Amino acid sequence: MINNLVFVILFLLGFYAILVKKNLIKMVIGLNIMEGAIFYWFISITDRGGMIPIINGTQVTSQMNDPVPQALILTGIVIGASTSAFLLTLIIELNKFTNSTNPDQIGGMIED
Amino acid sequence: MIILKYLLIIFLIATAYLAISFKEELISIIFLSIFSITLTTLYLIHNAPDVALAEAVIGAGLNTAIFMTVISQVREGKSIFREDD
Amino acid sequence: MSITLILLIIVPLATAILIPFVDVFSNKARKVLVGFSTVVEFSIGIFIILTNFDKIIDNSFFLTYYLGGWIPPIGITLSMDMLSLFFSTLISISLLLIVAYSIGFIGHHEGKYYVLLFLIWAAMHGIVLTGDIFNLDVFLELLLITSAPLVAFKRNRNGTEAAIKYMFYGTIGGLFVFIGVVLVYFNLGTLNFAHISQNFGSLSLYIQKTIAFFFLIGIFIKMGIFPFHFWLSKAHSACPSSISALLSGVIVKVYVYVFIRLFWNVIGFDVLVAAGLDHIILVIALISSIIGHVMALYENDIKRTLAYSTVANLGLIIAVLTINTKLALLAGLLHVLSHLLMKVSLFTATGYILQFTPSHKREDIKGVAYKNMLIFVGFTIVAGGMIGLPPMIGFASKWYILKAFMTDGYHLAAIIVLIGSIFAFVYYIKYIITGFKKMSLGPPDKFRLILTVFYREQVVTDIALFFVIAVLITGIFFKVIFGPIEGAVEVMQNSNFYIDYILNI
Amino acid sequence: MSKAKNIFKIIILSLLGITLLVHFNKLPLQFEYANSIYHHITNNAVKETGSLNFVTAILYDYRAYDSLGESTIIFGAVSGIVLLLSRKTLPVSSHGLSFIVKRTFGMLTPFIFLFGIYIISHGHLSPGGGFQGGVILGSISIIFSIVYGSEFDYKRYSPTTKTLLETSGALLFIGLGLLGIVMGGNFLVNLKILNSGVGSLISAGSIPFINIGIGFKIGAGLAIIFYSMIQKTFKEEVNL
Repeated sequence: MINNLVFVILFLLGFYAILVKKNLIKMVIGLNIMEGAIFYWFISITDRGGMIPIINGTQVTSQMNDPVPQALILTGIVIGASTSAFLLTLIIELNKFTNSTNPDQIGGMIED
Repeated sequence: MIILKYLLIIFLIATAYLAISFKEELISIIFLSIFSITLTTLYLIHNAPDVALAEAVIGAGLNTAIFMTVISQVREGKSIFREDD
Repeated sequence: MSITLILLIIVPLATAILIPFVDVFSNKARKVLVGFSTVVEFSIGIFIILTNFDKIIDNSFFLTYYLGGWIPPIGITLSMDMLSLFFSTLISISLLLIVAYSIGFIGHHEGKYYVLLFLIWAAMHGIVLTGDIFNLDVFLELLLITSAPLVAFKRNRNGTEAAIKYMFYGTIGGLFVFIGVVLVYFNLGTLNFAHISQNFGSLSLYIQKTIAFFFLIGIFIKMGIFPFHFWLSKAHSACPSSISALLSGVIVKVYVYVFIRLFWNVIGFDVLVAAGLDHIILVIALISSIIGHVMALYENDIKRTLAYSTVANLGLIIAVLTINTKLALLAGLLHVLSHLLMKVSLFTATGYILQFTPSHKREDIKGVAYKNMLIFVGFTIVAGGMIGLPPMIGFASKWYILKAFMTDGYHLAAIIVLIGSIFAFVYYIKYIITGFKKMSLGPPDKFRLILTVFYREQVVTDIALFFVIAVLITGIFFKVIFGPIEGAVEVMQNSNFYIDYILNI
Repeated sequence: MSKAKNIFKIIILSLLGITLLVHFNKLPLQFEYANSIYHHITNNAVKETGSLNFVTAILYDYRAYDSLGESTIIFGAVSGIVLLLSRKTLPVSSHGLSFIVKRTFGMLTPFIFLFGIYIISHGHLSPGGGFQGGVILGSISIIFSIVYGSEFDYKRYSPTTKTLLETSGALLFIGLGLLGIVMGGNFLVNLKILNSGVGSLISAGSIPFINIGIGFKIGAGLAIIFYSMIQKTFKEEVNL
C-alpha cells in the first residue's frame, strides 16, 4: 500500500514538473524523477523480503528475492540515462539559437 | 530497518519536491543527485545490490556530471548566436 | 529454428556499428559498405519469402528462433507469422528505397546519418519480430532515440525544437509502456507474448483493464493520436524529406503493428470490448482523423500538411481496426500498405520539389511544375490517390474502409471518412494549382544547392517515380495483395494459433 | 492567467493520482509465483549458466539479446550526440582545476581504473557487471577532462581511439553471439569454452567476455558523450 502511494506521489511530481515548469532542464529533472519512481515501485512491490539473489555459500534459492525485476530495472536505468543525456544535448543546441531554456521556445507542450 | 526505510521514503519525496521547486537550476541538480543516492540506499534495503550499484554510478555520478556541463554552457548565455541555415 | 530471423536484425546492427570503424580508415569503404549491406538485408527478406512460399500459400507460415537456446517462457523468442511477414516486407522494401533516396538526397558526407538509419532498420525489424514484451519496450526505446537525432538533423532552430518535443512525448510514452510491462510481470510472472496471452484470462477483469489502459496510453502517445498529436506535425516536417518519408511512412506503421500485436494476440481484443474501451478508441480515432484533416486544411507549409494528413489517416486505420470484423481488419491492413506507399512517394516528390523553392510555404511553390513536369504530375497522381480517386491504391483501401463501416452500421464513421476525403481534396488541390500556375520569370535557380551533382538528381527522381508507379500498379491489381493480407488477418483473429506454435513446439 | 492554468493542471494530476492509487490498491498484495519464470531461473541458473549472480545470469545469458538492444541504445545516443555537437572547429583546452586536485587525482586514477576492471570482471560472482563497470571506466575520462583540462584528455584518449574502443567492444559482443551460431547453438548461446569450475574468475562460459565487451563499449561511449559536450563550453571563450 505504501509502495503504491510513494510511486503515485513521485510519478505525479515528475509529471507536474514536465507540465508546469518554465525551464527545459527542470523538465528533464522531472523526467528522471518519474523514471526513478517507476523503478523504485517495481523493486518495492516485488521484494519478498528474501535474500540477495547471489549465491555465496549455501543459500536456499527459494528464499531469494526475484532477480528478474532487478535485471529489467538495470536496463531501464541505462535507457533513462542515455535518453536524458540526448535530451540535454538538444537543449544545448536550442540554447545556441534562442539563448534561453524556456519551453515557450518549443511552443509549449500542448500547442502544436 | 523498517524505520530507516520509512525515514528514507519521506526523505526521497522531500528531495524530489525540492528538486522541482527551486528556481536556481544548480540547486535542483544537487537535489536530484541526493534523490539518486537515497534511491540507492533504498534499493540496498530492498536487497537489490546490482540495481543499487547501477543507480549510484549512473544516477548520482553520470547524470550529475552531464547536468553540470549543460548548466555551465546554458547559463553562460553568451554563446555565439547562429542564424538558421 | 531458422537463422534468417536473427540475421534480419544483426546485419543492419553490424553495419551501423562498423560504419564509424570503417570511416576511421577510408571514406570510400563506407559507401561500399552502405550499399552492400542494404542489398544483403533486402535479399534476406526476399529469401525468407521464397524459401517458404508454399507455407505462405496455405497459411501455415510460422518461423521461430530461440535466442541463446532457451525454451520460450524462459528466454527471448523471435517469431515471424503472416502479420510480421507483411510488416517486415513493407519495412524492407521502403527502407531499401529510402536509403537509396538519401544517398541521392543527403549525399555521402554524413557518416552518422547512415549509422542512425541502419539502427532504425534494426530497431524496426527487432520490434516486428520480437516475441517478448520487455524486448518490445527496449526496441521501442531504441527506435525513439535513433530517430530523434535525424529529426534534428538540419541543426536549425526548427529542427531542434521539433526533436525536443518528439523526445519528451516519446519518452513519456515509453514510460507508460514500461508501467504496463511491470504490471504484466507482477501479475503473471512471465514476459513471453504467447505465455502472457495463454493465462491472461486468469487475471481479474479489473487488472486486465488497468494493463490494457497503460499499454493503450503508451502506444497512443507514440502514435500521435488525438489528445497527444501535438508533436507529430512539427517533428515530421522539420526534418529532411527522406527522414519525414521514413517517419510518416514507415515508423508510424511499426507502431500500428505494435498496437495490433498487443491488443489482438497478447491482451486479446475481447478484454477491450469487455472494458468498453473499443468504442472509446473508435471515437478518439475518428476525432483524430477529423482534426488531422482540418489542421491540414489551415496549414500553409506543404510538409506540415502532409504530416497532418498522416495524423488523419492513422486515426482512420485505428478506427477501422477497432470494429474487429474480418472485412474491417482487411481494410485496415490494406490502408496501412496504401498509406505507406502514397505518403513515402509524396514526401520523396516534395523533397525534390522543395529544392527549387525558397521556403516550404505554398506561395513559393508557384510554377514549380515547369521545373520537372514528370515529378509534379507524379505528385498530382499520388495526391489524387490520397483523396481516393479510382486508379490508385488509395481508392481501393478507402473503398474497403467505407464498406467495412457501412456493413457494420457505423454510418456516422463512413460520413466522417467522406468529409475527410473532401477536406483532403481541398488542401491537395491548393498545392497542385499553385504548382501549375504560369510564372512569368521563374525564381532564380540559386536555391538548387543540394542536387547539383547530376547522378544524385537522377537517383532522387527515379525513386520518387518508382513509388508513383508502385501506387498505380498496386491500385490496379490490389486483388493480388489480398492473399498475404488475409493470412495476416487470419493470424490476428485467432491468437491460439500463435500460442500453439510458440509454446507447444 | 498562468496561476489558474497551474492550479488546473494540479487538479487534473491529483485526480489522475487518486484513480491510479485506487487501481493499484486492487493489485494482489503478495507477488504470487504460480507460473513465474523466476522459479526456473533461481533453481537452475547456476547449473545452466555457471554464474553465481542471478541478475548477471539473466542480463548476459537468459536475456542477453536485451543487453544487446541496450548497448545499441547507448551506441545510438552516442552517435546522435556526436552528430549534433560535432563541429569542425579546433577544440580548445579547458583550464583544469588547482594543482592540489590534479596531484590527488594523479594518485587516485589507477585505483578507480582497478575498481572498474574489478566490477566488470567479477560481474558473475559479486554484484556489478558490464554496465556498472563500464560507467566507472567512463568516469575516468570525465575526471581527466574536468581536472586536467580537455586537451590533456584529448592527448590521453583521442576521440578516434574512443571510437575504436567502443566499436571493438560492440564487435566483441556481436562476435560472441555469432560464435554461438558457429559452434552449433543459437545466437548469444552461452559457450562453455573455458569453464573451470563454478565460482572461479573465468567460470560462467561467455558471460565474463560479454561483460568485458559491454564494459569497454559503455566506458568509451560515455567518454565520447562527455568529451563532445564539454568541448563545446570552451570554444566560445577563445572567440571573446
